Amino acid sequence: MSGVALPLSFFVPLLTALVVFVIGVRRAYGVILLGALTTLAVALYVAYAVAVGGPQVHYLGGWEPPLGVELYADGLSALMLAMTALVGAGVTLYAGPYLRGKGHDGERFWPLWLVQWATLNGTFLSADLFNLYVMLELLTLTAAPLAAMAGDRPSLAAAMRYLLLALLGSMAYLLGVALLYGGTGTLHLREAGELAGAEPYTAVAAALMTAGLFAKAAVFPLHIWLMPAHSNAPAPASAALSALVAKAGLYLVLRLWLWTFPALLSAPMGWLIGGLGAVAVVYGSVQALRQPRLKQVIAYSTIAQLGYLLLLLPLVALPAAAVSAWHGVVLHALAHGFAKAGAFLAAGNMIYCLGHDRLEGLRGVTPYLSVTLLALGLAFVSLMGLPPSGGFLAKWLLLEGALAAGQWFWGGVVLLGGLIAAAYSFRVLALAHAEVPHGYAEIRSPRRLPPAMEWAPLALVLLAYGMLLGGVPILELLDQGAPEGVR
Amino acid sequence: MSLDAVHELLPLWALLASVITAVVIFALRDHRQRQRTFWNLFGASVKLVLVLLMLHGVMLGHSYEVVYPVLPGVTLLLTVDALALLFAFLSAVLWLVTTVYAVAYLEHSGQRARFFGFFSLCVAATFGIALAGNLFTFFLFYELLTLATWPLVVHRGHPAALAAGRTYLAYTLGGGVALLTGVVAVQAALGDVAFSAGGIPAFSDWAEAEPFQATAVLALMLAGVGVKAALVPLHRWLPVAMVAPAPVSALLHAVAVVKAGAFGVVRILQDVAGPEVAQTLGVAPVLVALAAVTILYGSVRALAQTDLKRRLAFSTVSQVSYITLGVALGGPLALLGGLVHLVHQGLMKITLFFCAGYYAETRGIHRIDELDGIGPRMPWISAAFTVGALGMIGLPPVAGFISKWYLGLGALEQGQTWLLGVLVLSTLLNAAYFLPVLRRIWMLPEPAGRPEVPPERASRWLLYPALFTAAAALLAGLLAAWDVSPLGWAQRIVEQEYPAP
Amino acid sequence: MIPAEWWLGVAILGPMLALPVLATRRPLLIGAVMAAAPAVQLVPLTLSGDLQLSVPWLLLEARFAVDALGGGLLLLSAPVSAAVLLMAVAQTQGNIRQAGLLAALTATICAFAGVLLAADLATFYFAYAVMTLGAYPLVVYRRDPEAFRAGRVYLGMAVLAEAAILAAVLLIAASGGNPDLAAVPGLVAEHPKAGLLVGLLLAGFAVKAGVVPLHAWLPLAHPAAPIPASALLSALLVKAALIGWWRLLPVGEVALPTLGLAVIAAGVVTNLYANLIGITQHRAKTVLAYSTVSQMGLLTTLLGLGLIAPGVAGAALLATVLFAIHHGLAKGALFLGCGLQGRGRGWYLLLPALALVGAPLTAGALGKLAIKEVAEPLFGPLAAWLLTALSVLTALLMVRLLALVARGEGLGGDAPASRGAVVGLIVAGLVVPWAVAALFWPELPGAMEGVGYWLDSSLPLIVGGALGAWLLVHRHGRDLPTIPEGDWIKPALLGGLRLRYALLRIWQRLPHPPRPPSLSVITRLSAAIESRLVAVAMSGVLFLVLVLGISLLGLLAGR
Amino acid sequence: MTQAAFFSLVAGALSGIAIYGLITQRHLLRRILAVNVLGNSVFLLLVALARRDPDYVDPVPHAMVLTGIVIAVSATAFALVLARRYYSETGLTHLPEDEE
Repeated sequence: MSGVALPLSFFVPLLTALVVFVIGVRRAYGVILLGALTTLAVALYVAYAVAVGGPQVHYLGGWEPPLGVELYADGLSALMLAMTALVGAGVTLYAGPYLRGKGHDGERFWPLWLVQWATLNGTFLSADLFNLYVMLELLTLTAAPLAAMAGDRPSLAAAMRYLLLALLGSMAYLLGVALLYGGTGTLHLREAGELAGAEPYTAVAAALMTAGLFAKAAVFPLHIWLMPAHSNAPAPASAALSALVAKAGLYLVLRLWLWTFPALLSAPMGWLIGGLGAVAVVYGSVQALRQPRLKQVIAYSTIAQLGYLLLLLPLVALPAAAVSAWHGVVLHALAHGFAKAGAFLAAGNMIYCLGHDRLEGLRGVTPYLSVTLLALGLAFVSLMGLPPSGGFLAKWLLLEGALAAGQWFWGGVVLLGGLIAAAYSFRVLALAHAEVPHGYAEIRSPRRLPPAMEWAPLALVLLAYGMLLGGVPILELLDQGAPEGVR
Repeated sequence: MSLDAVHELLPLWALLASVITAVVIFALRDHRQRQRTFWNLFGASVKLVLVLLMLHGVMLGHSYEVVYPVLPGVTLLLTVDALALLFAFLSAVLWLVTTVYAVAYLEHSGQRARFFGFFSLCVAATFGIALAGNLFTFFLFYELLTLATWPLVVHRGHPAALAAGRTYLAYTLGGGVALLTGVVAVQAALGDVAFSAGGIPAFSDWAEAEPFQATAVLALMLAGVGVKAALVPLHRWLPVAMVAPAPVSALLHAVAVVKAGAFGVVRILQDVAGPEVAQTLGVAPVLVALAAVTILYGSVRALAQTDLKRRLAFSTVSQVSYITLGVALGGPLALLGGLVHLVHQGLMKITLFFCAGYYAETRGIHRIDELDGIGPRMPWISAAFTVGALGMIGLPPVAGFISKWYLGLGALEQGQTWLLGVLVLSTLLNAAYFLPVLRRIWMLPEPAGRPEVPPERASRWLLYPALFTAAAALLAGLLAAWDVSPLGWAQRIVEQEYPAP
Repeated sequence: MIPAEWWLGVAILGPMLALPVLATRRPLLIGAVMAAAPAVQLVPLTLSGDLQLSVPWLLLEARFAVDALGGGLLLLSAPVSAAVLLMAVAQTQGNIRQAGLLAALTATICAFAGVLLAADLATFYFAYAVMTLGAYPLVVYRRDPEAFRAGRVYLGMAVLAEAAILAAVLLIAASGGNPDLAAVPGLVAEHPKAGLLVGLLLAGFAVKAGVVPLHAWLPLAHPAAPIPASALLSALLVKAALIGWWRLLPVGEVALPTLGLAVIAAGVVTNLYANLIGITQHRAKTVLAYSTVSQMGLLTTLLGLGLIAPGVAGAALLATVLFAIHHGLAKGALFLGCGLQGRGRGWYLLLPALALVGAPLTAGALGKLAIKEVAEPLFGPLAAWLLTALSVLTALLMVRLLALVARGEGLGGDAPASRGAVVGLIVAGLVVPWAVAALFWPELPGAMEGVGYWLDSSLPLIVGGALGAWLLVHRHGRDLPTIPEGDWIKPALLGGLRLRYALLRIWQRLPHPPRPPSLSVITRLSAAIESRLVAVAMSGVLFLVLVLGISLLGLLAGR
Repeated sequence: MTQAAFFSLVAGALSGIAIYGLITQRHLLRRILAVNVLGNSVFLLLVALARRDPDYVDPVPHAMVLTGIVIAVSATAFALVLARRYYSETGLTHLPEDEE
């Protein structure tokens, strides 16, 4: 049974997408919900199976590597899968009323999103480097149209920019895969790592793959496409893009460096990549500080938050820090996923009600958007890493790792990033508390939110807070199949 | 679940009492005033009862402990010892009182659901701080408190409030970062260690092995809690935060925020580092000096204020440092003085803020020179104010005297005679900024043309809390030698911290 | 029936318990009850045995007891309080602030009783502080600028003194917790910081005692306060300083000759100075205030004697009690007498004035004799000579007072109660000191024999009276120098004000620190960077750089 | 020089040209083409890799190239559609930040 669950998590959303595409959204809305729930159930089952039975393997069609495609779920995959499923379910529930309210029928949105979901699951489950290339490319090809959906000048330009950089990144990745294959003769993630030492070709391959993934995951300084693309997409799409798609790229970076290229992970390498992450943390947050619109703030926040994940690389080589840092980074990925999706959906509620997401418009909306603002506030709290959120646990662990190894610099980055995050978060939240300018209230005629839209962001964000209760089981799950150094 | 298990989890229930209240109130629509008031009072009363039960239990020698592993090697730990109960009981009582006051105060303002929700959350956080059994738990609730109070500070939403909120966050979050660094460094060095009276043994070993690191960590943690305790030069947020509604100021100054900081100083110095280690590392003397500077600086600044609430705010800056001073001095008597002032200052300051709010709400009085002749007009509230002010000066029999007495004895016990000068000078300064206010209230004639005073009955729910706390402050001093007075309870704590040889 | 020791508590709080009678609004009843209430202060004296009350839950385990000093001064306190309250009721009938005045008076009276009966340090400090503060409303009762100025000076000096006392109290407590007052002198004597401690105690209580130059509040407060309040201040309040000194200082424990001499000098100077300044004053109550200062100087001298020689400390204490009773009753009568209307009031004042001068057969003569008895063994005839000289000045002052009072206008119109209060006090002044002397110092009246004594005690009266009469008749006091009330305080306050403005000006001229760079710099900078990075071309270049960088480091790691 | 090495070098040169084009050219069509050329260079390299052992043809890279071409075609198609839509919406043939 557990063997089937792995491909199911890929094929269920894909099939749902096909059905929707064929019979049309209007008749298939029930199918969409059913597909989403099934995917969720499958993902949670996979997590359960991994937690109980250790890493799960499935060969597609019974074909074993090197020709066949291996699906492999260890603790990390299972957690990402589950997070994706939870966020995905939230996005799916939310998108229906949102799109209806905006006057779209969702003919283009649903197939794209469902394929994207399938692709995400595929990314997390693939143990095959080329298969991962296919998944990455599919992610780009589903994400770019979602970013362009608004069809106006900024979103088209953003999608174009994204597409160009992402294609460059995919090609670089493929080039790296080619080199690696040429050197080792295998496409298997772990096998390649076992075969490839610190050779020149692995160095170049690692560079190409890492840089390519950086372009796809919007790591500083290749981040410029992210903000316009994510802020102009429809809110549910933004949520998926920021919380999941960008993270999939970084997930792969971490996997590559921990499983495939550990031999290359010297201290200077850690400093380079971790340094980029650190710059991203500070730079993205500072950029978020000056944005006039809510979704822009949240999008820049994504750039900053993804930077934290890279802080793992300088720390993971130090025995004193490795385990804490690894745990912290993964918890961060999870907490950020929930919080960021919640934040974007909350921004979507604001757009739904007010027709725009300019920050000034937050003045005096509390009576109409109280639940939404609560979700937004909680999401921001998690993003800045304050208790009792999951973001806090992540930060705690990262910091603990850094300090245990005497790495005060990386600890400082974590703290500084939190502070700037607080600055941009409270800039937003303060406006929600600000008094209404004279004569402002009469102009506004807010729309009432459908319940699904009102509660979905809060539910997602609360998942980030639920991690306070579930920290121990989550990390136990993560230890399943983790590399030697981080167990 | 058996009754025993329920009983064991009392700390959790008490914490949940305010969390659930917060959630319920958030869920209520703004116009559901009666229901909200009911829940507010119900939650506060239930909590008080639960705290009393724990008080009873602790007096019988029972100890409560709630443990939940959050991460491998990191636990959420709620313990109830005498020190925790001192603060918890104070917060539970004053929460109830402040709730009564706030309900009356904010009867006609907007966004009450939000306000009262965060209000309850704020108390939950304070309670959590009180019961925290290790540094992780302490930090968790400490930051939660920052978050929960910010919406209260900016509640009014005008530019001054927003600016105050910014300043508040800049300081408290900055302090939070310092605290977090210290706390995590302790965790990284020692693992998951619980507070223990007289200092964590592992910490003193560590301090011996790595004196430099231990000093830095201790200094960071103290700087972190020092922000909330409004130690100079980290005090700037406190006077600015005065724009908040009066019940918030009262809560901020008496129970929640500054007290959390002061309580943190107690916990870190007494139950993490231990007084001797803090002394050897040289942190405690610096803290003593800082506290002394703060005591004088706050008083001098208070002298120059013309706004009543701002004067009270600077007075808080000064008064809270008494607690810091007492703890940092590091002797049984000084600790006793500091601990008992934790309660006394709360009672007196909350009274003063209640009164300031009353004046502002009923008469629109904000500046001190507008108080002329208000005493004979509003005798009850002014009497409460007088009690609070006299207590702050340290005049017997109001509670402030008892604190000052033990602080002075503690300073002398530690051979720091110069501190006596600080205490006396501070008393003089306190007198210099409180007595003129009392003179205006009671002695000066009312200015002509002041509109007719509404009778005090009209806003009696603003009055009763002030009278209650004033009476409490008076009794705390008058009956100080009684076993269950704050002094008696503080003595019990000191006996645990400094067990008789 | 309450246990005997609880009468101590009743003695303290008794007058306060009478206050609810104000609610009846019946002047006769109020007057009767209020005047009778202080009588409870005498109850502990009538009870036999060593009265000691311990209240473990109150303050810091409060204890009360009655001893010679406290019991003796209760004899002063009860009649003065009764008279003062009676006068206050009589004078403020129908005044809306009557309740306030009576409450403040009663509180002060109770606090004074507390000072007398407190037997532990904290309670003593508590009562003393309440008394000090309770007197403030009395001073500013009239609420005019003069009263407020007096109130400010009073409160300022009192609070400063309170601070010194607090410091001393804490220093004492540091070596003995909250000790019994009886143990305090011993603790002080052995205290490592005894010098500082004694200095603080002397200075702290000197403000209340009005030792020059700390007397400045008295001449301001007395004229500003209403008559009953002035009487209370002069007759009782200032005596609290004596309690403080005699209870806390190690008098009789150790010999402190230098210090004792300094105290004696301060007392003599105070007496001299206050008499001289007092003569120049133009208001009867100011003159009386200076007279109080001068008489307190004599009482200060007694303390000095006790400090010099532990052997005479007992006698000095007895003399202090005797003289304090005499002075309190006489001064109370004088002040209350000033509150009577019309020319005839001068006659009411004559007897107490004579007593102050120490005319033969008056209680004053007894008091002065007591002082002489104590001082003579130490200083020989110098003491008698000095005492006589000082008495001459007192006589001059009294003449000045009577002259000022005689200028009053109108014809009577006092309530009988007011007159009754004055007369009562005069009678008490005649009786009580003699009774005390007869009971506790039987030899003293015995010393009043022989022509020499009579001449000695009449001399100041005759010389001073004659001199005063001559000045009065021939000069009418016209060429007396003009010295403001409170002598040095006015120039000092003006100087302080000027200093404050000067400092403010300097402060305003100080350069202000530059403002820190604002957030907008950061945002502008970040916007500029972002606009450079946004081009795809730039991304391409950075991409290449990244690939090169990672490759290079990877190759290096391979080595 | 073996066949494989030769084609590898050609692939390297091609990718250099492609990246150069991507950086220097502003016109969207040219950029899309540059990406296409880059893709082809990678495919060429893969095909060359398949023959790194002269006696044996590795089928795996061939499969990869086939899949890659399919993806490249669809990506190019989408890019072209997007560029056209962008042109019809804005009248521009380059991205807004590339304005002279």
